[in-house]
Amino acid sequence: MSSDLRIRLGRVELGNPIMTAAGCAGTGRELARFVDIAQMGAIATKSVMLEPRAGRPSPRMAETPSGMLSSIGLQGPGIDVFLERDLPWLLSRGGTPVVSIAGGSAPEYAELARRLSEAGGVAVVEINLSCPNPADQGRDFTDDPAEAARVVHAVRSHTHSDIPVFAKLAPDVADLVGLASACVEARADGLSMVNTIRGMAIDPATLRPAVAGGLGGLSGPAIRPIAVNCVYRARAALPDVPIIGMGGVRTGADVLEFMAAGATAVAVGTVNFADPSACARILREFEESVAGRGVARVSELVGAAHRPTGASLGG
Amino acid sequence: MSSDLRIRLGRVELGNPIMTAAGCAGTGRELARFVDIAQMGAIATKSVMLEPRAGRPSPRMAETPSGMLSSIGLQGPGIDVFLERDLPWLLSRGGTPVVSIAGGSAPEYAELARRLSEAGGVAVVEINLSCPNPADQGRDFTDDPAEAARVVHAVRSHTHSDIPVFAKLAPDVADLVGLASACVEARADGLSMVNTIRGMAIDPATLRPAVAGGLGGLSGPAIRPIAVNCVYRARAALPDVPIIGMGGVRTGADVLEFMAAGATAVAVGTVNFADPSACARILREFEESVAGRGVARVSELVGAAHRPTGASLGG
Amino acid sequence: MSDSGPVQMRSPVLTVRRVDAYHAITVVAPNIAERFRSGQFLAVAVGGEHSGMLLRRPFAIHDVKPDYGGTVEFLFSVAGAGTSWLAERRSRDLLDIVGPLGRPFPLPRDPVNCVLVGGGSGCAPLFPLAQALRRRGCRVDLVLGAATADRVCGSITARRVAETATFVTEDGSFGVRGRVSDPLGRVIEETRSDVVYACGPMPMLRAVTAMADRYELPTQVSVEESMACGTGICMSCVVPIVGDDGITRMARACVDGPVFRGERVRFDDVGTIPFDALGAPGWKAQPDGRGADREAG
Amino acid sequence: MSDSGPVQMRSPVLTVRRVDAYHAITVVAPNIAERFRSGQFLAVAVGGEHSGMLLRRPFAIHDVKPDYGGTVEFLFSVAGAGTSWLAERRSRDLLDIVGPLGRPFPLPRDPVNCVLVGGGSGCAPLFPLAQALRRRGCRVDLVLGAATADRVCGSITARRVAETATFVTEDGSFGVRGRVSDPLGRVIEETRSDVVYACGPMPMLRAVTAMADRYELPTQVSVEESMACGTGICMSCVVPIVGDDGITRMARACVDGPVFRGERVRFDDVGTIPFDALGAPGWKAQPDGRGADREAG
Ligand SMILES: Cc1cc2nc3c(=O)[nH]c(=O)nc-3n(C[C@H](O)[C@H](O)[C@H](O)COP(=O)(O)OP(=O)(O)OC[C@H]3O[C@@H](n4cnc5c(N)ncnc54)[C@H](O)[C@@H]3O)c2cc1C
Ligand SMILES: Cc1cc2nc3c(=O)[nH]c(=O)nc-3n(C[C@H](O)[C@H](O)[C@H](O)COP(=O)(O)OP(=O)(O)OC[C@H]3O[C@@H](n4cnc5c(N)ncnc54)[C@H](O)[C@@H]3O)c2cc1C
Ligand SMILES: Cc1cc2nc3c(=O)[nH]c(=O)nc-3n(C[C@H](O)[C@H](O)[C@H](O)COP(=O)(O)O)c2cc1C
Ligand SMILES: Cc1cc2nc3c(=O)[nH]c(=O)nc-3n(C[C@H](O)[C@H](O)[C@H](O)COP(=O)(O)O)c2cc1C
Ligand code: FES
Ligand code: FES
Repeated sequence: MSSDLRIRLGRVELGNPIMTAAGCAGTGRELARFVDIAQMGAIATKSVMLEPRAGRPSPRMAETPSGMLSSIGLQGPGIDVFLERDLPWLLSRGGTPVVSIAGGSAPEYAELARRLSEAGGVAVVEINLSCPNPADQGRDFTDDPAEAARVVHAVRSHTHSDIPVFAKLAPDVADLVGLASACVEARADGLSMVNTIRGMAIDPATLRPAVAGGLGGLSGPAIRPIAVNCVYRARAALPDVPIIGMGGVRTGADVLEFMAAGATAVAVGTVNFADPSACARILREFEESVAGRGVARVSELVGAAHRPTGASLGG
Repeated sequence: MSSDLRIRLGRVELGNPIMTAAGCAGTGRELARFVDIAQMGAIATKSVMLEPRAGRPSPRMAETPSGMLSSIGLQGPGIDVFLERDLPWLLSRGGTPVVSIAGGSAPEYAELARRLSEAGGVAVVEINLSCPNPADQGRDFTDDPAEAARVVHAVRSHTHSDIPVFAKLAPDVADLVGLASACVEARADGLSMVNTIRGMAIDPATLRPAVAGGLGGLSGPAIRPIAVNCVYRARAALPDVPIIGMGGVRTGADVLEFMAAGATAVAVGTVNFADPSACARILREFEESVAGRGVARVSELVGAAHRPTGASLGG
Repeated sequence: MSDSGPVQMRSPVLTVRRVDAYHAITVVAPNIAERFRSGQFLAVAVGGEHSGMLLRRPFAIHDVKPDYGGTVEFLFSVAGAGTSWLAERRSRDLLDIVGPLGRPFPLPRDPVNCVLVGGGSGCAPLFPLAQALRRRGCRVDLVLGAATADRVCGSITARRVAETATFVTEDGSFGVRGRVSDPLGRVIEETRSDVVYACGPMPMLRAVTAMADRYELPTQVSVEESMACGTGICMSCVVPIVGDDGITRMARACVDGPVFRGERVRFDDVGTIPFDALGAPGWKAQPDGRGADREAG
Repeated sequence: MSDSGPVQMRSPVLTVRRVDAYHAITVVAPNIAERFRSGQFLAVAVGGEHSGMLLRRPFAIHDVKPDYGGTVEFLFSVAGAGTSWLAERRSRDLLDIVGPLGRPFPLPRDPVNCVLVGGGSGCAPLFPLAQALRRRGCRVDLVLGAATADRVCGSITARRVAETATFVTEDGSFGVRGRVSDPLGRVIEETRSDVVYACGPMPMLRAVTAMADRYELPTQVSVEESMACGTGICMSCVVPIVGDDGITRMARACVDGPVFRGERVRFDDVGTIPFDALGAPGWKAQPDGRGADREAG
């Protein structure tokens, strides 16, 4: 029996729950050489900013056990080029774009949201809140729930009501559930979690930080247990809010893990670097495993780990 | 040229910086079948409590990419048995005991410290603050710097002044540097970091949490970049406070990494499970690499990554 | 460091064979072979030096031979990533192994009649046990079971090392249909058994212990708990065991076991902390000193 | 999915050879062989399926042959855990490889005189380039260098594919003592070179570019930046490159390179974000549209 793979993120339906994570699929073009973009539930873009941005000095990455540290600094061409070149390309290939936005103030985020709304074709706007807030001594927006809520509110107000707005959270914050609740109160339609975790590696030869910026963001399978726990806690606190889960997804089984914890959709990030056809493989593995279990609708899997033991699932 | 491996943790000198992490070396006896206990800088004990304790239901562990989740629940025989059986054994074998203590209130911790002080032979008392505080709705002591400080203060007041008291911190707290500072203000002689990070794994077959308690503590090489970053931040904020660094140490190079970040001693935890002779191997690798670099005193390495680039080290 | 304790070594693989649903790997490991007593196990590192699989996999030692100074064999079925990596090893590869680990099967002083009951891969440690018992003049009878015929292991050797061998499969594809505990009563009666040894999944061990209990026979069971270290330092592998003093302790399957006396295992409470276990929540030390710690077993 | 783009495949290892300080692995990979143009590279997964080493290792393609439908060879020295794992591969093992990746060396339309300069393992991609140039009727001269004699690669083949080959070692153990840029001027003069190709560490590329510049020769350099993906999706491998419009952009070594025109690489600013780079901190869009994004290269 084949399963109904469709899931809903607020008002939007995706053909299946498996998508790419922001910043881990290039413009879509590069990945399209290995994966059929149209086949994926969605493609999240690199976070788009108002202006072009050169990002951080190199070395920008270091490998760590089952993970990597990165410090890219949101390099990108800016919203003009995105709307002119990248978004139309994605749409022409049948991709479902989840557009991630990044800014330095609520009005910047709002302006990005407005322009994306006008452009048409955007399925979901995802707010990357792990950006330094110049008005808050450069701390990330996620470091202050009130600041995060301000951004979410501004974006929601400037985004067409048909487009769900997801707030993307980092796991290493003072109070994850408090932050998530603040975003939902500010009318986020859903949560994306998790962004990378602050980490550092030191080159044992030079005894200097391995990534130029010193600090990097840890991602990959190493962080999966932390990410799953974050999704689980957010789901427990906010059971009606859809979650895009991510952090170290490598296999179809990992997708099940995130869905059971409470994610409605699941994004593949770092593993795309290791295995450029990972998304297609993971989708195949996921389909086979849900079909094998006799799950009629994969949406039934969402939050399964929260149900009392014995609550049966599928055939 | 061979290097001077000795380091100081407050008033106590260790023969070398490499030790075991609490709860990852049994009573010492089990590990002694693979490693010469006397050769190690120190042996940290499983956290000792006042009473015997059965710990948590099983399954208590799950493997994760380059790491593991565990939920042991501080199973142990209690302080009486520890003083009668385990401490004398460690001392008889020439071990340098770092005794970890755990309790449910400041007076409990203080009582443990007092009894350890009286027993004699204890090199360092390490306060495991990742314990539920019944007076704070079961949140860990690390979740409230004031509560943590109360425990540290009580322990310091009941410990012989020759024995340094180290406060052990978890990385996933609201404000790590604030917590560390609170402990130091409460007269902790040093900091141990990090304890495990909260995480979760879900069995893709049953869709239930893989560890009986649901939540587990993530440890092993997967968390090393997070741990190194914590040590780095604490060192930057409190440059004069000695730190015992840990989290995923697997090789001699990892020891260098922690020392460069700011650790004076470095503990090996989970990797002892994977490789029972790891401590001896790591010590050997570390010795070879510092000798190869021509480092005269390994204590010079502490905090190297904080110094301006070009500040030379060793020959 | 102790001479009789376990050792860690990088052992060359001698042979890798398929035996029905199982793979058998023989490694050259003289130090382990010479220390081995039946019921002990190996902890094998999987995935190579920079593996993301951090933990060792425990396997019962199935055979020990004097060749090449001493070889050790273990049998396994592919269960997940670690065992599938192992199944791909070839001769001359090196395996990082630790062993022999755990408390062995205690052997009777006198030449008594022994029934050995195994389920699935749990049959593996029974063969060296059978040989050790025979060397002591014991009569050995085997009851070996599994879900399907290809999972019954050692069926050929069985007839060689034992007086009788009874095979049981859940689907009836080989021998008796059912579970190993079903024919056990008959075997005990027919062979006038004095003691029962068993290895396999927990529910099987419980059923075997219950059956032996009916005949008032002692059992020695080897339990399978998930293990992070196998050497006794992590406390992840605990089972509730009643001590000589009547007190239940959470004992480590890897060093206090894997072999326990069946009647001492609180099978119904496996996976829990029994309320009356030493140090259970709410537990209080007794004024008469009951509850003072002692090794369980 | 595009026919000329890179492919991912599990390729059987045909041979593993030692060549001085290098290891050479040949894999059967028809789809990669048929797409290959010189200067392109492979990204090889290391450590096996459950490896803790997540990222692929990039290696220049050193040789392509028609055997078995198409084979591809790469040369490497052991630098760390990934390459030491690779060095232990044996024939018939499978390697998960992606390729061919990156922008190849552009070939001149006319039969001109080319000097190819390589440092260390950077010599590897110059051999297929030499052959491609010769097929176009170009004259090829080689300048190959390394720290020590055993690190100069392909010294035997060199004399076969090139008119002349000059060897340079830092310790003087083979050929000229010094750096490859030292004899370069002389070679350029003697061979009346029209163009310089170079591959090796960044400081070498800078010195070679500077020397070629003195003779007003164009250079094509292949840079080595650490790469997380090799496919253009992660932005970890950037170098500051001046575009046709005079604007500096942080270009990806893996897809916009690894081959760039030498005079376009801001060698002095590698490892930084030049203040005038597109989107650098403080950078502002120009009203005349300068700075609108275009692929750098
Ligand atoms: C004392 C002892 C002796 C054993 N002897 C044998 C034997 O002789 N032959 C045999 O085929 N199997 C035996 N097992 C079970 C064997 O250890 C597991 O099948 C194996 O660990 C599975 O590893 P994996 O990576 O393939 O599976 P995965 O499921 O991917 O393993 C994930 C984790 O779970 C643990 N795990 C999974 N299944 C088991 C299990 N059944 N028991 C304990 N831990 C498990 C693994 O060790 C690992 O840490 C024994 C187990 C124990 C405790
Ligand atoms: C386009 C390109 C082509 C290359 N071609 C060759 C070749 O033909 N022969 C050869 O011997 N080497 C080549 N290298 C360098 C080679 O990729 C590294 O030696 C190799 O990645 C080291 O891996 P490791 O695991 O052994 O070392 P580690 O130091 O343990 O690797 C850790 C991480 O750093 C990266 N890294 C380490 N050294 C380098 C380096 N020099 N360049 C880029 N990344 C590095 C690794 O890829 C890995 O992600 C090339 C590099 C690039 C970018
Ligand atoms: C190189 C890199 C670039 C990233 N860029 C972005 C980004 O632009 N916006 C964003 O919201 N998250 C970004 N992320 C975070 C990922 O989308 C994802 O949340 C995180 O990496 C965890 O998932 P993973 O472990 O599967 O990679 C980036 C991650 C990496 C590794
Ligand atoms: C099974 C297990 C038991 C532990 N027990 C204790 C303990 O009793 N007291 C304590 O302070 N830390 C305990 N820890 C935490 C370790 O001491 C260490 O801080 C942590 O695991 C990180 O280091 P690692 O990655 O090297 O294991 C335990 C960790 C593990 C995995
Ligand atoms: S497996 Fe670690 S104590 Fe038993
Ligand atoms: S290595 Fe990822 S973009 Fe170049």
